[in-house]
Amino acid sequence: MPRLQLTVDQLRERALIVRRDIITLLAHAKSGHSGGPLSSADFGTVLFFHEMNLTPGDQKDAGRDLWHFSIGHVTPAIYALMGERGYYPLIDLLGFRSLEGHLQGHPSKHDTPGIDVSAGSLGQGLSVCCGMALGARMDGSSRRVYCVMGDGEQQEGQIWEAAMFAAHYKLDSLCAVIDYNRKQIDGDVQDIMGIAPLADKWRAFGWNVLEADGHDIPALLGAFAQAREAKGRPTVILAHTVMGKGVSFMEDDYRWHGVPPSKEQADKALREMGTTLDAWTERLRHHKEVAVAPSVNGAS
Amino acid sequence: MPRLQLTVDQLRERALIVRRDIITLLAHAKSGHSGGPLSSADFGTVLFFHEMNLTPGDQKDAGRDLWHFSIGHVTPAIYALMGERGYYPLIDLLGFRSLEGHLQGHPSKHDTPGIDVSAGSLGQGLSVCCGMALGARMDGSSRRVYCVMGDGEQQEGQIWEAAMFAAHYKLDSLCAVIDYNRKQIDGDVQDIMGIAPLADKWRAFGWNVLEADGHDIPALLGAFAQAREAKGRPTVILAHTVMGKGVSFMEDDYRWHGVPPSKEQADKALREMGTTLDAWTERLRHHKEVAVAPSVNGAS
Amino acid sequence: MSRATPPSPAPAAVLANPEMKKTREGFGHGLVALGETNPNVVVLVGDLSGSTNVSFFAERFPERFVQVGIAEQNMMCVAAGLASVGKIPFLATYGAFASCRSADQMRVTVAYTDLPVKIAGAHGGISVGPDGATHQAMEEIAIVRSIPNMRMVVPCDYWETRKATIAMAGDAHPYYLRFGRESVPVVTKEDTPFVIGKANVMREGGDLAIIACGVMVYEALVAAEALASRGIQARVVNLHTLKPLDEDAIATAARECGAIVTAEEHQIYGGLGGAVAEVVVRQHPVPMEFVAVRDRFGRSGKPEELMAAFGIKAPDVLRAADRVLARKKPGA
Amino acid sequence: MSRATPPSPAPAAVLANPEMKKTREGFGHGLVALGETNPNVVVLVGDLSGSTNVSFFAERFPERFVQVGIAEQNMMCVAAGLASVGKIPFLATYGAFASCRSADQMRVTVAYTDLPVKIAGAHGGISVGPDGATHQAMEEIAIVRSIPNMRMVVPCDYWETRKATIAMAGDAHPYYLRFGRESVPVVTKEDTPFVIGKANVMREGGDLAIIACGVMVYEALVAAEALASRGIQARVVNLHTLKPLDEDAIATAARECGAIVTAEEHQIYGGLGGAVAEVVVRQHPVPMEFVAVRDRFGRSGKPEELMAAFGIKAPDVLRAADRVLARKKPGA
Ligand SMILES: Cc1ncc(C[n+]2csc(CCOP(=O)(O)OP(=O)(O)O)c2C)c(N)n1
Ligand SMILES: Cc1ncc(C[n+]2csc(CCOP(=O)(O)OP(=O)(O)O)c2C)c(N)n1
Ligand SMILES: [Mg+2]
Ligand SMILES: [Mg+2]
Repeated sequence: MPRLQLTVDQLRERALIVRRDIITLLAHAKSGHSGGPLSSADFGTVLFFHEMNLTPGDQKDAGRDLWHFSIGHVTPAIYALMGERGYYPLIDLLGFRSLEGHLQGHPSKHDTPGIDVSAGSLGQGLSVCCGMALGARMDGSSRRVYCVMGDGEQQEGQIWEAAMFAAHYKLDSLCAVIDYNRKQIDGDVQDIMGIAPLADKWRAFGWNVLEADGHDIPALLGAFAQAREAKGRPTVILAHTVMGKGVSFMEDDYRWHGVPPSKEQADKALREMGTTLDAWTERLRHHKEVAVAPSVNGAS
Repeated sequence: MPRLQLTVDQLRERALIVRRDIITLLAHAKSGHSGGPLSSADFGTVLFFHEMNLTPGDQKDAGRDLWHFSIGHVTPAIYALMGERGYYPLIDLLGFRSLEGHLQGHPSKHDTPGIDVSAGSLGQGLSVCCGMALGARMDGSSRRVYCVMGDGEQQEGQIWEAAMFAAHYKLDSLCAVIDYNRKQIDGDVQDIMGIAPLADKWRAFGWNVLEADGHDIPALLGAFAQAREAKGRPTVILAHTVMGKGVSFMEDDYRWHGVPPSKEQADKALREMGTTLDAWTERLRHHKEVAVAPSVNGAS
Repeated sequence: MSRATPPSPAPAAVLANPEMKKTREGFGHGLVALGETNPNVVVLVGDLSGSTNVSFFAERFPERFVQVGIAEQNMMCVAAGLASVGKIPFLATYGAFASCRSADQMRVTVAYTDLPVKIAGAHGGISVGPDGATHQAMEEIAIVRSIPNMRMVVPCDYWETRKATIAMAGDAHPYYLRFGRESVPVVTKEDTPFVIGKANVMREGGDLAIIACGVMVYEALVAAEALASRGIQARVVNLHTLKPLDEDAIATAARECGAIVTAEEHQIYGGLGGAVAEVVVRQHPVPMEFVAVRDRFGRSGKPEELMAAFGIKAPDVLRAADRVLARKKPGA
Repeated sequence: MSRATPPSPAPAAVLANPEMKKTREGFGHGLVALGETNPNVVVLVGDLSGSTNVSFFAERFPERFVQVGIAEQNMMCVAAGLASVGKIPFLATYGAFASCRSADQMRVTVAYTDLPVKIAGAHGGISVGPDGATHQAMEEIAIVRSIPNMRMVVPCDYWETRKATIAMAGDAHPYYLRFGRESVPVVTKEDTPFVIGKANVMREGGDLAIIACGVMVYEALVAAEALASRGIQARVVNLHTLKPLDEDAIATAARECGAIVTAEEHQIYGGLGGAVAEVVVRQHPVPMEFVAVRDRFGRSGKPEELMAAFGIKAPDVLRAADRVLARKKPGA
């Protein structure tokens, strides 16, 4: 059952788990990004635990869906999602960004099982996904392709090259999600280099544009379902999010874009989420199984 | 009187002269682009002989307007316009693309007097013009900046980076013209990589968008005048043109994008324009003065 | 190092009046041959079908041909995406754009992921002619060689380009293939052995070695012929693969000949000459002279005229040979 | 070649316990100094104000600071446009993007036009640490050196970065300045002479020369100290300018020392080692050994840990010295 299709409550619970993982792995690495990973946690969870047909451990499965984070810096979210979905033991999260571990600062195909294409330079991922979608279509496959982008990232011209391409080739198996958290490294996106009106831009580039509260699980489920219906053009979901979502002292503050919490801050954050740094570290250390407990069943 | 502001009839006549120059210089070089230069000839003439404040021979004049062709391959038009406007003797046109001449295949600052920034790789020019406009504003100057782009060129992502930048910084001294001839090297733009709806794209990127028949001199004059009025945002004029305009056997045929006419074809083309290859070559060879005859007076 | 068959000097007559053929046609024909045998081969182009000769493939296999328009960054990453789902994508544009406009995409998405994307950089070198500096790519060797996982081939003629095109499709790593615009002398044969990473000795000799790639292999052969008429035997090494480098062929040349001239249609810094020098000083230091473009942008002109003006014709190779021979240690 | 004051060996104690300072701070402070004296200096950044330290300038001179967002191609050409109307623009981003994402723009618009755009590539080298391979720029020397008209400086410490920043503003050509992320040992003084294009001899010696740039100058000094304790005198040359190259300093080192080790925090192909080798074989062939990253992508880890794992710490320089000394001709 590669599409898990968890229920809304299960997804909420899972997103909380992912957030706890993010904070914990960052605190251990003492390096990495907090803001974007937390804003991506909800739609990421919907993707990994409901929307996408994934077969962890069988990367060669030609039927599975494809996904790629163009914002390579949100590895804390990517790795937590992958770990929870069973790509590798959760204990690996504690080796984030270390020389010994396999979880690089930015996604690396030859280090981490489950990564298809390496990333880390912004603006390139949508093009990669275009190639995946086109290749799948050449093979007569109906596998879908999901691309996660940032809002600051929209400033990269290559995104608009890819946007043009995807519309030109009517790549309707392609669904992009933009983590519209209104922040980037140096501050507010609208101050740094305004991207508004973003929906108009994507429409003018020929895309089916959907907007959703990026922390509202039912809204996200609805958007992904709608994307599947769109024929003849690709879909982009503007997921309106809050940077640092879920940690009171991080929310909506761009200064958390690229720094990890200290151990103390992490413990504080985890207490807000109903656990502690020690307790959650213990979970990661010992919870070696595929993270989806057998009691959790998909809806289909 | 650096803005010549010729009359409509004078501009029409001047554009015809520019087209004759283009054909003649191409035939002599036996190398170079025909299609885009001919589609650019009319708005180019309006720019050089009406709209822009130019001071040929005094490149250091901090009051003159700035212009830059992002489509470096339309040098036949650029060089003809410059020659006619008095940047160098017209005879130089006959040395186009030769080792001895100063007129390189693509614009080169250190070869050709009057070129501010070299070009030849598509998609870079609008950014250059953004820098010019911003620099002028820092200096408190009101000089205007004109950028000529191609329609195929709109596929380059850097253009959209620059578009975003110019709107963000409200560069209203910047006016871009797109030679919307619907053709590029490999065929029709809409088949190669569709750019429609182009006006919507520019609007969504925050620009003042004007459209005009790119061969209708009064319409072009009107558009440039309107662009001067726009405050707080840059203007782009979609100049709807015909590739190869003015030469019956070249019009609307993409295969003329990058090839020159043979001597016979050039003579045929020039006869359509009321002269011959020999006669027009003679004109270029001997007409060494600043090309604007004293009888031609500007309107202001 | 494999020895070309025959390694004997090309007859002066052939050198004086060589068959002329375009390397880009070798690329185009190689693609068609691949298309016929390998259904995974797909071809992408950035609005330059004709001048890169991918039009040959496009006509035969339209369903495996992807027109990307003028968007080289996107093209590089679309190719990567295609490779990630099992295709063997060739992408074609001018070398100036293949190497520079999408360098970051080549580095991060293609090379770091180590995907079998094959990058064809057409219009390499000053011999591009009238288009001028911006279109005369002369930095590709330096750029591509610096990026880990990349492989690079600079074939010398039609046949070698055809063979290189076919060979690189069979290796699951990223490649950069550099070729030119003009017709150039055919100096190999249809059955001359071609192995990626193995230099071909085109002419034996022990007085000095001329190591060249691309069209400069022909210029080297012409220079060697002139040297032979003065009793000097120059070994001519066709170093078609710039990465991985045939270090043995280079070290052997240094040891056996004691002096090396390199010849390339490329900037002098970080090109073939630099690659050879890096091996020479580590393995067997000998005097070297470089025939290359001397850190200058190109300009418009006729191809042959430009090659002469920029100092990379056979007489320039000859002069470099004389210089290096004068420096060679008597006993070496 | 100018000789640093004093050229005498840095005392072992200082090397063992050096003052640590960030080169990027030298850049940031240099910009502020420029801002105070030269109203034409403007600064552009691609959403990396803090980590490139252009924030220092932005706070002081907000009206001359241009935030470009994440659009490196645009940034390079906006800088060119600013330069064309008389500004002296410095643009800053990570070296991976400065050198690769906007390589075509650097080549065509900036270098071919020969505009005084100053490109600051931060986060050069494996010592970038935990961000990993994509952010560890190690190809810049090869790329930038291949492009005509470009100049390039890789300063060794805080003071040299500050001086280089100020010096390049005074020269009307395009520059690339490469510096790192971490605090590195301060091995020069505020008043150590710095002249673009003139290598500094940091330590005299005639048994071999260690030619280095960037943080590797420190590693070279440490290695030289260890060699001295064994009675071997190594000359340490700080080759801060990679282009134009101080060919005299290199040739002199080859002639006087007879053996060279190069040390750089860069890929092994086409970097400082390659640049030195190109001069050595043309002027005075001697054995060389290269300390550099061996054509591999970087990875996440702690800076020091990575430098050791990738073989570019003082012990690696020492081993290279031993290898080259073993190869050195007795009489040379
Ligand atoms: C091409 C490129 N330029 C710059 C960077 C450095 N960088 C990493 S993340 C980032 C900001 C991204 O903003 P956004 O997409 O909004 O992500 P968020 O900060 O919301 O996580 C920048 C500039 C990069 N990784 N790649
Ligand atoms: C970056 C870049 N890619 C490719 C080219 C090659 N090229 C030159 S002109 C051209 C087509 C341009 O189309 P368009 O802008 O419509 O100009 P037109 O053909 O109408 O003159 C191409 C692909 C180039 N000069 N620069
Ligand atoms: Mg954001
Ligand atoms: Mg067009």
